[in-house]
Amino acid sequence: MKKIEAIIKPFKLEDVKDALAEIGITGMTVSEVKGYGRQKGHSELYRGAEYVVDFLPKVKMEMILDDDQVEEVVNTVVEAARTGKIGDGKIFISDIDQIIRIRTGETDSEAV
Amino acid sequence: MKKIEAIIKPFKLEDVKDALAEIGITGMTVSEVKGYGRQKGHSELYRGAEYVVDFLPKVKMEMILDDDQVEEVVNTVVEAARTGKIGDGKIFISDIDQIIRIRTGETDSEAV
Amino acid sequence: MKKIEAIIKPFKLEDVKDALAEIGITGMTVSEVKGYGRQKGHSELYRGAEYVVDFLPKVKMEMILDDDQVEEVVNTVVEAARTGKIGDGKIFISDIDQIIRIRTGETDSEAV
Amino acid sequence: MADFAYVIDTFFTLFAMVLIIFMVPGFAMLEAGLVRTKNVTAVLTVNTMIYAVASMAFLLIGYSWAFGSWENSSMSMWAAFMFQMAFVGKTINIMSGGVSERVRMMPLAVFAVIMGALIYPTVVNISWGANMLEGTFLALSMYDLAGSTVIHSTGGWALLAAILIIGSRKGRYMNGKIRVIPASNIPLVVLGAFLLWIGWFGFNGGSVGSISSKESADAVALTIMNTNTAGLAGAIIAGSLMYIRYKLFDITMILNGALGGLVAVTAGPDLYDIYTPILIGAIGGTLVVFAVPIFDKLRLDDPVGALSVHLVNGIWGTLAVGIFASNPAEGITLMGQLKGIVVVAAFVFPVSFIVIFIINKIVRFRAEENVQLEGMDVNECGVEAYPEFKRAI
Amino acid sequence: MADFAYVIDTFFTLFAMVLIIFMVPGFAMLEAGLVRTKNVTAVLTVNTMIYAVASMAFLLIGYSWAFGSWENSSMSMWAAFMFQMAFVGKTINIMSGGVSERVRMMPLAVFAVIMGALIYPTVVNISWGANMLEGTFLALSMYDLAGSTVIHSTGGWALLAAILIIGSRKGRYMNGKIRVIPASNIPLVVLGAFLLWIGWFGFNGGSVGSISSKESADAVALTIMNTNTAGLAGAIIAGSLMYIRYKLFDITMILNGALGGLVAVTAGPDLYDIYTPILIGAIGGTLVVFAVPIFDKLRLDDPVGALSVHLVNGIWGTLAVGIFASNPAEGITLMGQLKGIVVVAAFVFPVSFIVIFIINKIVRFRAEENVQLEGMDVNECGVEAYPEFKRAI
Amino acid sequence: MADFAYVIDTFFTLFAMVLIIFMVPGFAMLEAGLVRTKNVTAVLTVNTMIYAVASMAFLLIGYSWAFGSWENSSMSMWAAFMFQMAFVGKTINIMSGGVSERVRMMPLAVFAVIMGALIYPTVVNISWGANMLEGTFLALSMYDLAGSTVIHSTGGWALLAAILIIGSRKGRYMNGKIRVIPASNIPLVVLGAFLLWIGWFGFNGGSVGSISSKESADAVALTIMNTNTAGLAGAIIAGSLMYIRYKLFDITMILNGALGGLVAVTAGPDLYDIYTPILIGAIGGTLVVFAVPIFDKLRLDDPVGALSVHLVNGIWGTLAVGIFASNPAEGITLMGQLKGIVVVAAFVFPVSFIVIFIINKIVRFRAEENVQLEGMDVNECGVEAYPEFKRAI
Ligand SMILES: Nc1ncnc2c1ncn2[C@@H]1O[C@H](COP(=O)(O)OP(=O)(O)O)[C@@H](O)[C@H]1O
Ligand SMILES: Nc1ncnc2c1ncn2[C@@H]1O[C@H](COP(=O)(O)OP(=O)(O)O)[C@@H](O)[C@H]1O
Ligand SMILES: Nc1ncnc2c1ncn2[C@@H]1O[C@H](COP(=O)(O)OP(=O)(O)O)[C@@H](O)[C@H]1O
Repeated sequence: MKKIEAIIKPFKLEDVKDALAEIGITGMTVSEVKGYGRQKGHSELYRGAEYVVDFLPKVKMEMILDDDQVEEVVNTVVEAARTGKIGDGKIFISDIDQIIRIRTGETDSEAV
Repeated sequence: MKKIEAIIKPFKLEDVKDALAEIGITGMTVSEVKGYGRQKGHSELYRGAEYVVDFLPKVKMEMILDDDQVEEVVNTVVEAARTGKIGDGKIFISDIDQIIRIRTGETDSEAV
Repeated sequence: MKKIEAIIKPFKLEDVKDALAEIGITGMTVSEVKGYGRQKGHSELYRGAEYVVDFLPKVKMEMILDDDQVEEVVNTVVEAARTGKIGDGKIFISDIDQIIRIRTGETDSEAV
Repeated sequence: MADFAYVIDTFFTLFAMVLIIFMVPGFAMLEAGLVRTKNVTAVLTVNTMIYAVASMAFLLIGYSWAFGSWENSSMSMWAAFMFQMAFVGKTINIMSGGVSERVRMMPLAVFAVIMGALIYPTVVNISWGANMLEGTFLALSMYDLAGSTVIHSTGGWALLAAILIIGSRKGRYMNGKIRVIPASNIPLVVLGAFLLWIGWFGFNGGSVGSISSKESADAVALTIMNTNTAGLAGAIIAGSLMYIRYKLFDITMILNGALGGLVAVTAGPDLYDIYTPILIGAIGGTLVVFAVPIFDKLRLDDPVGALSVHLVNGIWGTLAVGIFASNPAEGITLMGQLKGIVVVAAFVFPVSFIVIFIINKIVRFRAEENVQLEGMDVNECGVEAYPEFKRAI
Repeated sequence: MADFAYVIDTFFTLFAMVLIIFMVPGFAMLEAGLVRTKNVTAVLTVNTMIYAVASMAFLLIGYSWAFGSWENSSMSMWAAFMFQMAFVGKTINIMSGGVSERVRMMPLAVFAVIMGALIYPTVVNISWGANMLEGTFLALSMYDLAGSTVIHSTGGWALLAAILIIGSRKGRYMNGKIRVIPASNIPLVVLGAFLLWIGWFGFNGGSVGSISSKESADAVALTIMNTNTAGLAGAIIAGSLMYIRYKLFDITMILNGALGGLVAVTAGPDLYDIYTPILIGAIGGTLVVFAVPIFDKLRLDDPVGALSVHLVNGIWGTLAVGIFASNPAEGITLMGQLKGIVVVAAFVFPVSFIVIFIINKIVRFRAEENVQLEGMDVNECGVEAYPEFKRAI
Repeated sequence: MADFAYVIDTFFTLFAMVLIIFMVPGFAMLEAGLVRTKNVTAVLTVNTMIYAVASMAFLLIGYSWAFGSWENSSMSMWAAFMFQMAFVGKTINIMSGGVSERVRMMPLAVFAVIMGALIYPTVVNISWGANMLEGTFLALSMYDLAGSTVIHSTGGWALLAAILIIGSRKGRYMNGKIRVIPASNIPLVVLGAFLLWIGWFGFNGGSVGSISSKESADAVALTIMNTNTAGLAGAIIAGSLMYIRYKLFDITMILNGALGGLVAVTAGPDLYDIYTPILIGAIGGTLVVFAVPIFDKLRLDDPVGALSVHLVNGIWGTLAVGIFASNPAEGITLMGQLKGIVVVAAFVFPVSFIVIFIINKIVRFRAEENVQLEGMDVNECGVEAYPEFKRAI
């Protein structure tokens, strides 16, 4: 099994979730993160002084999947999350040894 | 070494932490996440209109462990986190290459 | 490619980020977490009763890197994040199979 | 004893004015609580600038235009001015609240000046003031003690014009669906609503104009009591309707119901016995509960419910005087009330529309889509409302 | 000159009433700040509904029952009503605050009606009002200017009955341990406490009943000054005790100390010289500091400290009049004060207990455990207080 | 008719006092909104303790020292006291706000006692009070209706002394760079600023001292109107300057501009016609916009902008009386104003410096670096302001 981590722009979350739902992916865990990369933060003002906010809000989605779903999911995420502008984010894929569903104790593919 | 990621219901955190402490696990990192799965969100109201909140609050625990502790920990988490109702969460296990304790520079098992 | 996860003290984030920038690392994803370990929480007061806060605020940095950058990055983080006091945090290293940059579709080393 | 009346009425008017000024933070907190966190600073800044800009315009131009002269023999002229000045911002607040989360500040400030210097003073002129229509067939006989029409409908008509021109928030109506955008900070909403409620005591009580005789003291006290009662009734009915429908108590609707009741009683709180306001307020609250979804169906996107609270109930409240307190001997008739509503509408709506339309050609009111996405705060103010609080997804 | 007194006293009473109405957002903000974020909307909704429902019940039934008649020759009867109406919600607020985070809204609303229409008006009847006990051996001679007993103890006794029936919050007392549940929003707590403090000036000052003569003007001013002084002393002593014990300044306790001092002085602020309130307030603050943990040891779970602030100090304040301002010539004696405390307790506690018990059989007051876990907001209101703010673990 | 004046002036003074007390939550909310979340409880606790401690010190010692006697024939002596007491906390608030996020509470409380009992009362003594300088060459002829110098500059000089001794917040100035530390909660800032603004009506209006004649009623009304106008002008100019410079509306600066205008008009709002305050307030707002960065360049770290608002504009406002309302016949001259500014500065600054310096030797004012890092809340209060809200990085 694989873990897919996608760092995306926050306002794309709904779109990506809907696109994934259409290809049958309904399990995921999402968290709010701050990203630092090529996309530069905007500057803000405070009592007459300007300053730069360099960590930008991003959303991280984590999905555990069977190996054969990976390609489709990656393509779907890329398509739904892309705006073509800098800062669209990244997808990272790694291995997962084992999964357990807490409620039932089922493991691996059955637990996804 | 292994990394155990457990996605659980937020109000179970204290119980799980206490259960893990009893089997000698005292290092972990916890974060708040939103989960999307079979468990459906409730609907909320706003000025007379109903809408569904579909991301549910969950807690993610991450623990890095020696391989031989994995089974016991998994069992403990499953037991303490289970309510038997949908949405209890998942445990994911993966490999970790190396660990470093920042304070001392110790690595691997000594750093856990 | 490798994923480096570093759990550090929140107020060290700026220092670590600057130190990494100096060695040319400019991509990372950061999130707020709570840590539980040897460092003990402080006690707080509420209407005359004392209680212990045992999860401490930490920051988690995630960086995906080419294998040959790992050592330098780890050393840099350790140096910049160390205060020598308990609770300085940990670094975990694991494998990443694949990376995709959403904007361009580039993969792996090019996508970092 | 002339001095006694002069002193007391000056003091009382200052007291009432202070209560009304509490409505400035009142509106600000209400609206700041109702919008998303990314637009909170912008809404607060708009509220502050409106108070500053419209009051200044009223001082320099509007007041003389509305009342013909500053002279006043019954109380200090400065107190009389301050009382009237406290009203002017409200009209614009009603309008600005309803277009929040997408309106840009610069054109809004320009509109505030025109509203404070000309449009609102003209409405006051023909209803409470110098009355340039006197003797013409348009001359109003409407009874509107504290402005169900003069303030609330006026603000409401301007808002309607603004919404038609500015459009809805990005993402609000998509593919035929209405996306709900919840309030971000409920304690602020409640605080704001109660500051408004308290301000209303000054608004309506002070509009009696004097407290220095036994009769006027009674009129003031009755006015304040009836004002409060209508608010109570509006809250109770809105709460009950929500409970019947959803088995849930939606506080945002309860408070809108209360405010609807308060608007509805505002035209004649001194004319009713102490039970009529229960009915007037209850109808007011009910109207809000039904109007909010109707405006949404009409795709009139109003984040704070101002059309339902102020425009609908401004009309209802003015009619209510004709229904429950008609008194032809004193010139109060249902027809007279209706005429007042229509004349004010026929003046305010087109004029506001044209003014906003012209301003809009020069400086667009509506923020770009990506600006709306990122939030007005960062783009218009450069100040986030809660930079240290982690925003949920 | 009768007019002068009538006008001034009407105006003054309206002024005092407005200050008391600030206690509505005051209580709302205080309690919203003290509970967990998942219960904030519920607490705010309860506060709003109580104001609406209890005031309406008092208007329709309670006021006549308490005072026999609406007639009033010294000021506008509507002003007199509004002043008294402003009190009624307080009693229920005291009770609702203490059972928050687990109480359901529907049964609470029912209780609010009964409290506002019958229980509280009966207490007023026998103490400040028509006095149906007159001539019986129960007739009260208690001096209680602004309600240490009539308002605060009454609310406190009702709360005690409610806690006994409803029980503690889930997870509060487990395995013999007391789990601390900290306040979620300290600025709201501070804002609420100061709005209450300011409201107290109207509460106690207005209770003097008149300001229109030199003597009464002095009495009002002395009352307000002494009220404030007792609050200052309560805050200072509570802060000092916390510092001695923990080397930390616990603001929630400091504010509770201040409120305790304010409750304690309420029975006789017009009777003391300007130094006695320092002592009364300091004892009031001390009582709070010690009562809070004692109630916890008794497993009486009171998230806002209302028992300590209102019940304990309501009793202490009433006794204090007998101790520091006993004046048998005017009928003020320690025994008379004690009798007042006991009679009110003997009426309010059992009646509240029975009423709550019966309501509870029909609609349970206590929310299910899983509802408490998820929070009252989502389950009772359908509105989260801070949906965009990420909740910490 | 003596009674009439006595009654009305007592009532009016109590009314003004209540408005000023709204400045207690006003300052508290403003400062709580401006500091980082980790220091919010500490700031709120400081505000509360200052009100308690300084008021008590003023009651027990300061008032007699300032005015010589409690006697008062024109109104109730208790009302007169309460009005003056409402002022004393302000002076210390100005100072405590400017050293927040690093100041420890214990030494601050000690300073508050000395300020409330001695330093501020001495300033009052020589300006509004018993006047121990009478007959000496130092005797003041400064006109300062409501304290541009007596309150605001006094607080400002004490703050300057405090900043010099306590130093800047950790991390504020590093390697020659100025790190911006943004406000954490903008709605609280706005709420606080408007509570202050409203409080100002009582502050300045009440300082006229009487409302019981036609002339004094006019003076009060004009004072309140001019006060408000200067605030409006300060807000408008600050907003305009920010927009010109950054194309952004920085609400924190706009509000500071408004407060600057309010401070500036405070010395003589009863002396100006209704247009002059526009100029005075606009200059006041401009001064704030330029002073804030200058103090930063001087490494005087002032998280709330108190030096710019209160000290700079306290001076400007006092001079403005000499410039715009010079009236040698009545003893109002530019030189007299200047002398007042200098004498007060020459007394307050060194005395505050020495007192703070001595206290600092015994109990350090400045929190350790790691305490500042962790936040004052956890270390001084043991209470987090928002424990359930996740803090952003
Ligand atoms: N090497 C990396 N490791 C972890 N996260 C990264 C890395 N590089 C980028 N990111 C994340 O991806 C986000 C987008 O990257 P950025 O360089 O701004 O633009 P782009 O996605 O167009 O390459 C960043 O904000 C950060 O959260
Ligand atoms: N495939 C997945 N990848 C990542 N996280 C998942 C996945 N499936 C479920 N989760 C997480 O587990 C939580 C519980 O899953 P859910 O399907 O609701 O119930 P259950 O745990 O009973 O199977 C979800 O809210 C989500 O956070
Ligand atoms: N086994 C573990 N798995 C995951 N996270 C850990 C583990 N042990 C420690 N941590 C994280 O590292 C942080 C620091 O660890 P701690 O034991 O307090 O001190 P030190 O870093 O000095 O060893 C903890 O707060 C926690 O977030």
